[in-house]
Amino acid sequence: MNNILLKTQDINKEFSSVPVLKNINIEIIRGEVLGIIGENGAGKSVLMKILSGIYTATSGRVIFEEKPVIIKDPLNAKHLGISLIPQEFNLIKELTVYDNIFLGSEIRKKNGFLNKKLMMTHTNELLRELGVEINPDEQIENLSTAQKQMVEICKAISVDAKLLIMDEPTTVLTQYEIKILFKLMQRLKKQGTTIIYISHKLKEVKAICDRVIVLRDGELICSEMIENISVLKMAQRMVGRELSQVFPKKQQPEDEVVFEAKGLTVPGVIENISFQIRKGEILGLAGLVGSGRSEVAETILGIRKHSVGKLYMHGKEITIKTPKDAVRNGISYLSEDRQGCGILTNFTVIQNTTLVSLDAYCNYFFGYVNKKKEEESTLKYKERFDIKTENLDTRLEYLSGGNQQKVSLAKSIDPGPIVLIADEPTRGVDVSAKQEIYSLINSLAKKGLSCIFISSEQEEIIGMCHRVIVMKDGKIMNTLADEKIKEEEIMFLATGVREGAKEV
Amino acid sequence: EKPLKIGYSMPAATAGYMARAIYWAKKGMADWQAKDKTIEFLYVNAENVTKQANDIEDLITKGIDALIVWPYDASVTSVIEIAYKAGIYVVVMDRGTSKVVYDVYLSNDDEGYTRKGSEWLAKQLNYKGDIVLIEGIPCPINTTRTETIKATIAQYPGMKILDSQPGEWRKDKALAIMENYLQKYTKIDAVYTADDDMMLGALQAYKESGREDIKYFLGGACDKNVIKMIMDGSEPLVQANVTYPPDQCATVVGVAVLGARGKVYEGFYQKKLPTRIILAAELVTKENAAAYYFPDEP
Amino acid sequence: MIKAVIARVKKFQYEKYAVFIALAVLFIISALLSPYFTRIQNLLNILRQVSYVGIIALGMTFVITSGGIDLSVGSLMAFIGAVGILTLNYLMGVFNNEYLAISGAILAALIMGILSGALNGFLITRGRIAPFIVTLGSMAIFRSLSLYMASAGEIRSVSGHYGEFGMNSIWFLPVPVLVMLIIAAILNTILNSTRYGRHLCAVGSNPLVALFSAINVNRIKFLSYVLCGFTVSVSAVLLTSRFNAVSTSNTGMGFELDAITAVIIGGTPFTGGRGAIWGTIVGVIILGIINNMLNMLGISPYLQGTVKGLVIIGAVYLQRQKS
Amino acid sequence: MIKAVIARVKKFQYEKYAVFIALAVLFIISALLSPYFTRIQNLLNILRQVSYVGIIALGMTFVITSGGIDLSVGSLMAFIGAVGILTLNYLMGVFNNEYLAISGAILAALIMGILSGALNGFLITRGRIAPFIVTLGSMAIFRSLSLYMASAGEIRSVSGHYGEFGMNSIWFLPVPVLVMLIIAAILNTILNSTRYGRHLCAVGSNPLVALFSAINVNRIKFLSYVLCGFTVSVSAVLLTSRFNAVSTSNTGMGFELDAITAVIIGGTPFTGGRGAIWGTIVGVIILGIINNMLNMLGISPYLQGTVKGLVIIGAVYLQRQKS
Ligand SMILES: Nc1ncnc2c1ncn2[C@@H]1O[C@H](COP(=O)(O)OP(=O)(O)OP(=O)(O)O)[C@@H](O)[C@H]1O
Ligand SMILES: Nc1ncnc2c1ncn2[C@@H]1O[C@H](COP(=O)(O)OP(=O)(O)OP(=O)(O)O)[C@@H](O)[C@H]1O
Ligand SMILES: [Mg+2]
Ligand SMILES: [Mg+2]
Repeated sequence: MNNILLKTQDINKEFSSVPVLKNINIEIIRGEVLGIIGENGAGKSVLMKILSGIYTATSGRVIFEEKPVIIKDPLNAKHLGISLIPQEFNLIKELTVYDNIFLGSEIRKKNGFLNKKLMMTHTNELLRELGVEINPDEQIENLSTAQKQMVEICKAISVDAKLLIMDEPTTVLTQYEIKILFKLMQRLKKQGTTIIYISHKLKEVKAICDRVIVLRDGELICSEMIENISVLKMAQRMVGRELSQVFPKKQQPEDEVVFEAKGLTVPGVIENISFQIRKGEILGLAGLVGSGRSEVAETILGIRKHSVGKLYMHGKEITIKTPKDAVRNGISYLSEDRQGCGILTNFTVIQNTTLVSLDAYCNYFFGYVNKKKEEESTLKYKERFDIKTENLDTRLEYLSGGNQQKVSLAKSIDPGPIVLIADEPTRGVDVSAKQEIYSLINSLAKKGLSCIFISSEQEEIIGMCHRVIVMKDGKIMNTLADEKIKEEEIMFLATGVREGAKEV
Repeated sequence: EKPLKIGYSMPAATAGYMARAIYWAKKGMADWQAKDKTIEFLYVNAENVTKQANDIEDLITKGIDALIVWPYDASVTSVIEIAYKAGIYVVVMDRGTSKVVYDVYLSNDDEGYTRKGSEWLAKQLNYKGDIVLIEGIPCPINTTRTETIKATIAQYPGMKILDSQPGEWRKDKALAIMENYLQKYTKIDAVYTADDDMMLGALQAYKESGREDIKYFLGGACDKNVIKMIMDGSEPLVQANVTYPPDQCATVVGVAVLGARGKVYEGFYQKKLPTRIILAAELVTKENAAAYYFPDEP
Repeated sequence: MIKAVIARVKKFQYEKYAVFIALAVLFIISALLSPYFTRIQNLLNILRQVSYVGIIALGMTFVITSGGIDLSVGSLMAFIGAVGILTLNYLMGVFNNEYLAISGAILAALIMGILSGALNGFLITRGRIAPFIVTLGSMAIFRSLSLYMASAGEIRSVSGHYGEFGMNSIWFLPVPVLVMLIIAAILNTILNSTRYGRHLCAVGSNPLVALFSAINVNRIKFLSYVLCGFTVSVSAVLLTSRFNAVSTSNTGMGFELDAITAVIIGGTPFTGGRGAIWGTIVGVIILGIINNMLNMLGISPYLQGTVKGLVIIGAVYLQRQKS
Repeated sequence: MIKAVIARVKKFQYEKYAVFIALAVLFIISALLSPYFTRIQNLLNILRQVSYVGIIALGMTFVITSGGIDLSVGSLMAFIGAVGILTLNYLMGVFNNEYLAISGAILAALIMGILSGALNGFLITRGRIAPFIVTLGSMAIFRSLSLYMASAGEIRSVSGHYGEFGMNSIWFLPVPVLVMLIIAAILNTILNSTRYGRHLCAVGSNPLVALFSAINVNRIKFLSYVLCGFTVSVSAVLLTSRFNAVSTSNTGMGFELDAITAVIIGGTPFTGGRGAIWGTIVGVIILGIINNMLNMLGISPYLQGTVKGLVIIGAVYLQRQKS
């Protein structure tokens, strides 16, 4: 038996005559963890979708287990033993957790009916392995974003795939969950599963992968054994140029308190959340999955009704019942759930960018939109973030995940907020764009913007924030400032466990 | 006298004619109630034949002594039969049943209605000329009417039916169809529509077109506005009409009351009311129009 | 934490049973308003009266769960009824056993139902045409074909026995009611306990995700229309047996709207992804009670629409979800 | 590169203009089949015949774009027509200037339309009841109220001039056609070039995203129903003026289905998020041509439904998108 599981020969893919993949030849070796990296829009997801039957290649062949195969749909891929966790959410919100995990590969009793009990037991086992507490009978729509991601991972590992493709599985996970995931991947690897792992978190790639492949503009740049390539090198290969310092220098915030929350409580979700944020300050919110960080943001936005608590802007109390009130008071939100709450996939880049700030582009009398103005300001974002798109009238569904995220960020910055709540702002964004986003937030802060920065990447929190609030179970554990902001300390507060003290 | 509970089931008012029919049904019930306080009427109204079957079942459950039905069509026969077999005095009107499951059947004469009208029209045209028809919704009465006029006109070699399209008993549809006819046919001598609502629509289309070839418009069933035209002679294109009296709906109330009480009309020597009563279709012209003018009808 | 759980449980139950609560409220009001209402015979009447639309609404529940709609059911009912009775009359001449002829006719009707549903399903999945348009078109086509078969008149069966089984009762339940309940039980099991049911919800909720999960989206959708066609044919057989005839211009008129309304009253969202079979049954019963009460109370025919509209809106208002 | 551009342009245009292509195909076939079809007068007739449903379909386009549906438009038309003519007849007695009375009546009708639309919108947004149920209920209610006003009969205006303006032509375009085109132009601008239009699409596309984007989702939806009510009232005024009367049992019957069909033929997806105003206009014209051709070709009334169904399905098949 050959040790090559899958081979692609001269794969080309065009979308309405625009090439996105050019002559891709890769070999995937049995039992390896293969990392695929590349800038946003490099073609990673498209290539994976071709391997799992969602798209068909314009030309080229796929050889699987030494036989040429035509993967015409996901069902076909499943029969071959190829399973994909897509970049975007892939769950049915009306169904329960266990239904979703076994969707398409349900376990049935001898009489043909669903074996719900067995599926639930399996689900419980999988979830326990991942170290999350989710009721298998819970409906997906009641889960938080990170919980959904965990379910998504369960779904992928529940099938006995020969080739498991994970397209950015860790974007909303914290290090804690990522560790568990990696343990799981090791186990699968031992069992003989081959894994393709796509991520923009290069350290993770370095940690878990055996080999890494770099794509740029739809072309294969190189393939290296992981020992032979450093994180910095990876980044250079991706971008094709030298990268400078990742995090900009922190500016000292002013003393003036801009925004304050006092005793916010949503029964059963968050409890007694109080904090202040100063002009030009970047305030981090750290915590594990389900610690309630996003809920704090949603409560400030008026999406969730708080039973107790008050909000102040420049010392004056404000009432916020809907996000409209929030925007009116100068608060802007970047959602972590890009497709669910952030962007409209059937709107164009321009329309998405100006959705919140549309007032600024309208004349007062009729609400007539000045399209020229819209286009001009969208163009600025496109250039600044390097948004890869044919033109600005492309609908967002045709953009890569990272580029959608950039549009989502542009959308929340465009109104010129006083307070920006950025929930996982760099989710799925490549290294160079990340830098751009950091420096943008930093420069806005310099101009007086206050930012609540929610992130699952410790590095980001440490590199960007002046102060960090650590949350656990909907409560504030502590606030760390300046040099006290350390990985170890955040982890301790978030989990309540010292590193190495206890294995989960 | 012993109290009487009478159920009355009709199709819903989906056309102008049915609105008038319901008006008379209610008038009949109100008049009898004023005369005789011991009679209780239960009136129900159905939008389709299945609902009518349900309505009749509900009436039976409420313990009626007599049932008046204007069937949606003959397919409700089997449900009427249940009432009939249960000993309820059944009066069926207009659209008939497929079996004799009634004590009395009272109806207008659909065939005569069209024959009288079309013969008048043929005569006015000197048995020569081209006619267009506008039908109602495809259904049994409509089929009877359409086939009758086709048969009548076929007797006269000088006459021809150019076209026949469904106007759904509606003024606006008939108007659109007439507009289309006027494009399609350069010469039309007369227009026959299956009832007056549609005739008024067709007439309007003709007037708007500014053409001057059509000599007669004939509808039927004595819409009050049409009768007024004939009475006043205000519309030379409309000179006649045929009765299809909706007041049959009031007449049946009396029939049911008498029948259920085992009585007959004064001066009627038979033991029982006649099983079939067919009302003649009368030609209405300027001379007799006043007798058929009921300004209170809807 | 416990509080949260209790709150969760409470909310869950309210949503799930809201339609039953609406039914109970309507039932109590009706019982208070009319002395005839609670008579066993009247209640059985209501059940039988709604069972014809009810059976169709069950198939419609599947179609709506899959994210589709079927406007053709009413016309299809007339069409299948006509085909069934014509076949019966023909077979009566061929076989000398009446029951054989009846069985043959019923079989023909069921096959016709399945084929017609398959036609809708085919155009929607293979033809990639919106369900609204396809079934609007086939609504017109089926009605027109049945009108054509009998020059818009009625078609009567020549069999004396065909009319029997549709009117029979088993123990005390009328046959159509029994059939409706049996189909509901089966479909409820399919929806909640089989792979097909799961896939149906997935397809209705998000066809793209379903596709990614290696589900044959077209097949799932196609089958839902076939099933709907089948339920229409069952209902058509029972209804034509009740009348021992079919009126090509009238039979099934407006059933599509009643069926869809019942499904939505029952708690199945118009946008699909979830289905409530027993909710649909409650939905048709609510519609039946409304009609029954309008008759029982003798409300002016002109104002019945107002009352009916208000009660339907009210019944759904009772079960609206918290935001 | 140039190739790529050409291909892009081609694809883009096909989707955008598919409905116009369908219209062109139908037009050419009709012209070949019937020599009367292409006469100016016939074409103007078609335009006027469709304009009443067309005006309503424009409002419906907004409602469907917002992700809703309005089944009440047909009944509302009768209701508003009745209110308008009753007001006219009353005012004729009060004022001694007939034109003043007519203006008053039209104003009353328009206000009534806006209020009725607002009622639907209120129940849907504030009451959180599914649009299908609310408008199904109000469909029954509006029809019932109008039947009640005239015992299901006709209400005639006593004015001699009211009937005039609905019949007039300006230059050569009949007034209702002109009104339809003007409203279409305005609504097209609103939909594509104003804040409200953008927000409407956002709400229809994903209400949650819209909510997070600081859009007052309820207000946007509410206004779409108000607008729809307004277009119904405009259409009602024109139609009642045409006949100088309103038939409470007939007027507007079935208009909801025609309007929705036109909107969907025109390319607005049933699920909302996008709207095509000119597509809707083409949609009603396609329906009008079908009806016209059925008459022109003298097709048997029984089979008209079959032809109509086939053509509608075919017209949409022509413009289905690539998967
Ligand atoms: N359905 C589609 N139609 C047209 N273009 C598409 C489509 N899907 C992807 N593309 C284009 O293909 C290119 C590659 O996209 P892909 O999603 O593979 O990027 P990616 O490498 O996964 O990026 P990211 O890191 O942001 O996820 C992008 O420029 C994108 O705009
Ligand atoms: N719709 C809901 N109904 C009930 N409980 C919910 C709902 N959404 C979230 N929760 C609960 O609220 C808690 C907080 O979730 P949240 O999404 O805020 O986590 P988080 O800290 O933002 O994590 P992450 O940022 O990694 O997504 C979770 O325990 C979750 O179960
Ligand atoms: Mg990607
Ligand atoms: Mg979160």
